[in-house]
Amino acid sequence: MARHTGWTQPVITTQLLYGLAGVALLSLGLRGALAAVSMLRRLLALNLMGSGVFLMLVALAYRGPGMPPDPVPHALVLTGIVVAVSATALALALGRRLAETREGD
Amino acid sequence: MTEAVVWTVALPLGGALVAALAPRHGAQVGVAIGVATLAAAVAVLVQVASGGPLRYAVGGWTPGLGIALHADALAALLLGMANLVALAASVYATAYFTQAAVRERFWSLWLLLWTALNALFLAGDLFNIYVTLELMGLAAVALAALGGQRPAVAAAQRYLVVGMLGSMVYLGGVALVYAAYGTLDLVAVSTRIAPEPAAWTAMALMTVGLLLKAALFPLHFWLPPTHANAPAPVSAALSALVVKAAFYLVLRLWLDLFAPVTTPDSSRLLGVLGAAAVLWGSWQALRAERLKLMAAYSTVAQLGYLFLFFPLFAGLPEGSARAAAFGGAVLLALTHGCAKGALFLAAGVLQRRAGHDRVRDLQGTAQGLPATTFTIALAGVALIGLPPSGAFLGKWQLLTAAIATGQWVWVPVVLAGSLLAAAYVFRVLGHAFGHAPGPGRRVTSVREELPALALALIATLVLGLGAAPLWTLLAASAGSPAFGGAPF
Amino acid sequence: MNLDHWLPGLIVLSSLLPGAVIFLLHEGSHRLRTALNLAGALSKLLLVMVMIWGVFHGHVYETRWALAPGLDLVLRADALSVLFVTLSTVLWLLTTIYAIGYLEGSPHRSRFFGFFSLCVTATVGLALAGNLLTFVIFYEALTLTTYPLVAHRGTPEAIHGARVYLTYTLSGGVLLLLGAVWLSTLAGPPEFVQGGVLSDLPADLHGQLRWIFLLLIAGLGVKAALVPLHGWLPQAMVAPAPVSALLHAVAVVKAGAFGIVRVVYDVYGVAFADRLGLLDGLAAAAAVTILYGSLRALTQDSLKKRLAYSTVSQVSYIALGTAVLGPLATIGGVVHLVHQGLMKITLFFAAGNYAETLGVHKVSEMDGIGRRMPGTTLAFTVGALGMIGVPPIAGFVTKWYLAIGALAAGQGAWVLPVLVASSLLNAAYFLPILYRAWFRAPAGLWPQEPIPATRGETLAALLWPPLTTAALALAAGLFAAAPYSPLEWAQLIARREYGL
Amino acid sequence: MMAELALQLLDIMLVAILIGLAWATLESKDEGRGVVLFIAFGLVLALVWARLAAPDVAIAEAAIGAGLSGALLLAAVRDQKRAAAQATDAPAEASWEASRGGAVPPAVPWALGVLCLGLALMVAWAFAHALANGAPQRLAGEVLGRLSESGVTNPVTAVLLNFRACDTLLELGVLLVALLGIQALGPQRRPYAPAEPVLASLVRWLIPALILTGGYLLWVGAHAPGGAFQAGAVLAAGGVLLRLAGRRSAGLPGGAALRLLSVGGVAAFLAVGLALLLAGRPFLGFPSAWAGALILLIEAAATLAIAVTLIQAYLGGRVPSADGGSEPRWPATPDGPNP
Repeated sequence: MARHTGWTQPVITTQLLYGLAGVALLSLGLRGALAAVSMLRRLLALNLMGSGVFLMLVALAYRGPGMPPDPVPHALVLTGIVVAVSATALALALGRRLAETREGD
Repeated sequence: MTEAVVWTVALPLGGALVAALAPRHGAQVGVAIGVATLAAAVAVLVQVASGGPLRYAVGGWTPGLGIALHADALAALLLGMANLVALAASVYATAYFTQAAVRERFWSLWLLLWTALNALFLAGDLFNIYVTLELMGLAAVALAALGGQRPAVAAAQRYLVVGMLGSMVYLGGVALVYAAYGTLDLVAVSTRIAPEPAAWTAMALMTVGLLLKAALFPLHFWLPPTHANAPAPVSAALSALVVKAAFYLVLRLWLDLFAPVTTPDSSRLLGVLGAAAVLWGSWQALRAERLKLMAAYSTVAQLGYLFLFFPLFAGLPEGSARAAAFGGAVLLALTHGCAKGALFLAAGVLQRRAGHDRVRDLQGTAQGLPATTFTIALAGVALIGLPPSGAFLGKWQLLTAAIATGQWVWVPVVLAGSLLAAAYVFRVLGHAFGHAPGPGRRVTSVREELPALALALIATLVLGLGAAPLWTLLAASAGSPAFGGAPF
Repeated sequence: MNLDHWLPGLIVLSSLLPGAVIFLLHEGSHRLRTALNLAGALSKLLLVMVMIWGVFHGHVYETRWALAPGLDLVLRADALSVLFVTLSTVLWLLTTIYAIGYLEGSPHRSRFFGFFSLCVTATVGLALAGNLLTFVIFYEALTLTTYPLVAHRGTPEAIHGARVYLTYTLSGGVLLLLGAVWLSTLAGPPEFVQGGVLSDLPADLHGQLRWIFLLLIAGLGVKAALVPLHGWLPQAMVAPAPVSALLHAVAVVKAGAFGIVRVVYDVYGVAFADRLGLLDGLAAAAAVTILYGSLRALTQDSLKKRLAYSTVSQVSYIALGTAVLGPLATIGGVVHLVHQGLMKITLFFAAGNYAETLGVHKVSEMDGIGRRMPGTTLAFTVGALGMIGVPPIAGFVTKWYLAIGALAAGQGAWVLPVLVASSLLNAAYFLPILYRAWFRAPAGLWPQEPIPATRGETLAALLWPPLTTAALALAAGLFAAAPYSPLEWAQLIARREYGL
Repeated sequence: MMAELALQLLDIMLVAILIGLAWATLESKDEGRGVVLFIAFGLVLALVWARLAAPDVAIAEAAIGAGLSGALLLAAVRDQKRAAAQATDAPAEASWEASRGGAVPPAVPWALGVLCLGLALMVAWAFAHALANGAPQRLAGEVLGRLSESGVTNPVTAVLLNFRACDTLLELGVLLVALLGIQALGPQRRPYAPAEPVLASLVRWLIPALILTGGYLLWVGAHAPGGAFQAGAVLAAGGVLLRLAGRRSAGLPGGAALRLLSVGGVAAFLAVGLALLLAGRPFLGFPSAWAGALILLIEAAATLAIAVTLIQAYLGGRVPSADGGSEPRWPATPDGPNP
């Protein structure tokens, strides 16, 4: 497949660099989520993992300084960030409720 | 009138808003909206039956740029089943909750769960699926924790974390698909996909993410405590619909999207896990001391059967044999949905009357509630896979396909699973007979007992004796241009 | 409405619908329940009579309902199904009357009669099944509907007996299912056709067909109580007497035996089965069962258990007749479906009367019972003598045809000794009972007498059913040569099977 | 060339810091420290978004990913420490655990490491492969080409509110579910501590600025980076600050008004979508001429909904009325007096 004009080598380098950083975060977060001993750490790890996926998406969207980025991954990541904070908030509320019921026992 | 597709999502969403604003009238809103939503789902089914698969471009944008909702026979059938079970559980819920605070909070969350399920069955876009999964998952968690008791909250928290993990892994796959094929629309991806690293990895990630949510062995560990501790109507929806939705997505992705990427070995792996789920889940159900825990483990086992179909699809040539097996899988899923819904609703009635759900101590209660006991028996027939339930025909197709493709290894699994299911079902029913004098009334709580009985009758009689049109419907949807490389 | 299409379906529905309604009835609605029961039984009898007339006049009755592509629920009337349907319908009517009397005043009657009706529905469906799939469906349905009847009393023994029953029959069902599915993948869903449908299959499939036969017979053998699959039957004796009567005379064991007849004659074809070398094994199993059941019956003191082991033995005459090649043996096996049913139900009715009227459950308590309950004991005597094979009672006809059939097939050398030994054993466990009942003096008070003696020996509803079935068993022997007798039908079936 | 090289060095540094912070977050011994590192991670990530020409994402990350998530997590750590101080019999760590053994059965650490490394290599390989062989245009061309029909000029807003409006509608639903779920768990029983005067006076200055910023972000979202999520998050940050400064209602209205605001985002979105459907257009099919106005309407409602939802999430579901009457009782604790 022919390369686009204006699609210079540094762009793909940048995409690859940040994309692979995203992969690294995904993997780190996954390991953290599976190995964590406390719920709070697990939530931190899951958030890091999500950031890794978001980074992969935004890296894809980058098209170099001269080109407007692909807006679709940006929109997806915005949605993902809101979903992640919603889930985190609910998980924390559940944890709080757990702490209370223990006190109530 | 393709708008029926929209209404199946918009109605429960709107209902959820009304219920959130006026929590005291939640029950009326919930049931009224439920009836209307079921009508919309039936309309979708009728449209698919008469006109073939339909596709609705939200906002009028071409799919790809925009998002498409689509309904083929598979989606429409599961949509119909889900709405039926949800309506039955809604009617049940109007009588189930005694605490006003809990009752008032139930309905808005419940209708949001319903929204998510309908949106998920109709989703035609990989990222839209992610959003519906999250909506479904969070609503399910919130509902599972509704009682506020410690075991329920603890299980819900674990469920949430597992769900988040599954979603993130799934989303990683979506990112790869977008990187490689530049679109998220299912049809568009299915025309471009080829066996290459991105497709393999995306398939692995998305499948693992969904299997976590579908609770396929050994990723099932979160399911039994969650389903066993939630309020009864919620348990019914979780076991009958929510895990089934994740299974639906795996089926959809494997047959429609990743068909060129799957290999016989990958299908066999799903089959092996399914077989392990059948045996392990059934064994644990047999050992469970509580009725709802038994029902939850039974869900683990029953999902296993559904995954046994994957290696069979891979082994069957395209044509009538595969179509027959595919119909069997769908029928098994539909039957399990109705039967498990009925079982959890009935278990809730027993639990409420007895104050507990220990199998060993349920004799007297069971005898005082003949309609509920009968419901459990009928649902049990469907779980075992005995005639005349739909599960019998499903298992017949499963065995036929296994023998026809020479995959004899699944045969003893199916048969042993059936016997184990019989053992755990009749362990409960054995306690229903006793010396106690006959009850004065056949039905003691109409709104609780009749919805469950209706679901059980549908699973055992309607889906067993009236399922022939299902294959016609699926055949009419097959190979249509609206949906990629359909299964046959 | 085309009656030819609907009649078999209607016959099934005529007990299904009353059953469904009975479940909903209040426990106290005694009259309505009785009316529904009798209306169902009588309308079924009426429909069956129409069907007999129709089959005689060459009508083909077939109800067909598609379940899935290539899988149909088929109900069809042929000579064999008519024989079994008629037997079930007549005995259901009598058992219903008997059960109404037997259960008077006991709890959970709506549940009992509801499942009782469903059980007959399953039996009739099984009799009319036109293909193996339909047979499997009703075979499993029979298991399910009889389970609550066995467990009905709710005592720990009842629950235990029911669980044993279920374990055996569901395991058998699984084997049958596997055999049926396997066969369907080789030959399509097999329809029941006289002379069989498999003989055209290529020879390289014959090995698989042998395995399938083994699976099918093992699955059916559980219900037919072939040794060593018979263990559930004595355990299931905890059930109320009408259930035992129905289980052991008509529904369950007969369903297994009937299935064996169907598989051998109408799926494999007896000639093809013989060519595959399958019949010898079946015959051997039947012979072992005949002798083993009789031997075990000798030592039972519990009357119902003695009858149960007797059933184990007697039902295998059907399998034996099926397994010996030749029309005469076929006649003997098929006719025994009816004969054994009539005689054994008589015996169980009588046993139920002893238990219900006098509290007598054991053979050792039966001294002089003939004087206290002459009608019941008379019926019992007819049944017992018939079982032994005393002419002119029906059992003699069976044994006669089996014997000449075996001789004609050149297998007399081992079949005749089996028959003789079995008859001697039958005599050894029945004659002492008759001796005690008629010729010994009562030992003292009966264990309990809930029904006052002033009303006759027992309730009319309990007395007339055994007298009727005893009379039928006698008539089936006496008028064996008359048109429409069971023997006549059996000869018709044999002629068609062998194309004579 | 030099500029490019410098930029690449900067890239490598950013990535190194990012991964380092993530690693440190996961490895930190103390949970509070871990949360602080996580917030720092979020801020660096916002820089990364900016570097990758994703300013919309950068603002959202700073406000939500780092800001509000951070605030929620910090509050959780504080509660947990307090509970640990109170509980004499059970360690606080245990009270946070769903059950012993956690969400995942205990795994052999090295096996887990190998698994995750293998996964990373596989995904990295697939990602690199896809980048090298995939169509580089993806959907960018189509979106930018039809931007003029969307009613807004910021392409991200166009995708979120118009092309993929279905996602966003359901996403607001997710937010609502979280709020309802938190509320269903009952009120938070967190002791209320008055703020120090310095913070209080700072907040007095900050709040108007935050409201202005939020309004600005909402308004410019149509053509420049910004939009409902960012605006809502900034407003929510104001609410959290108010709460920290001692305003127990965190600036929220009470009762029906709050409920209305909370569902308002979804309600406006759905109502517009259905109105268009009933008018004979596709569901959520904005006519070009009206699209800008309708999108602004939806975004305004969504902004308020997001703001009040996030504030309530921080407060723990139940909003105390401004006069403090409904704050649930809490036993006297060593570190906080009762109201």
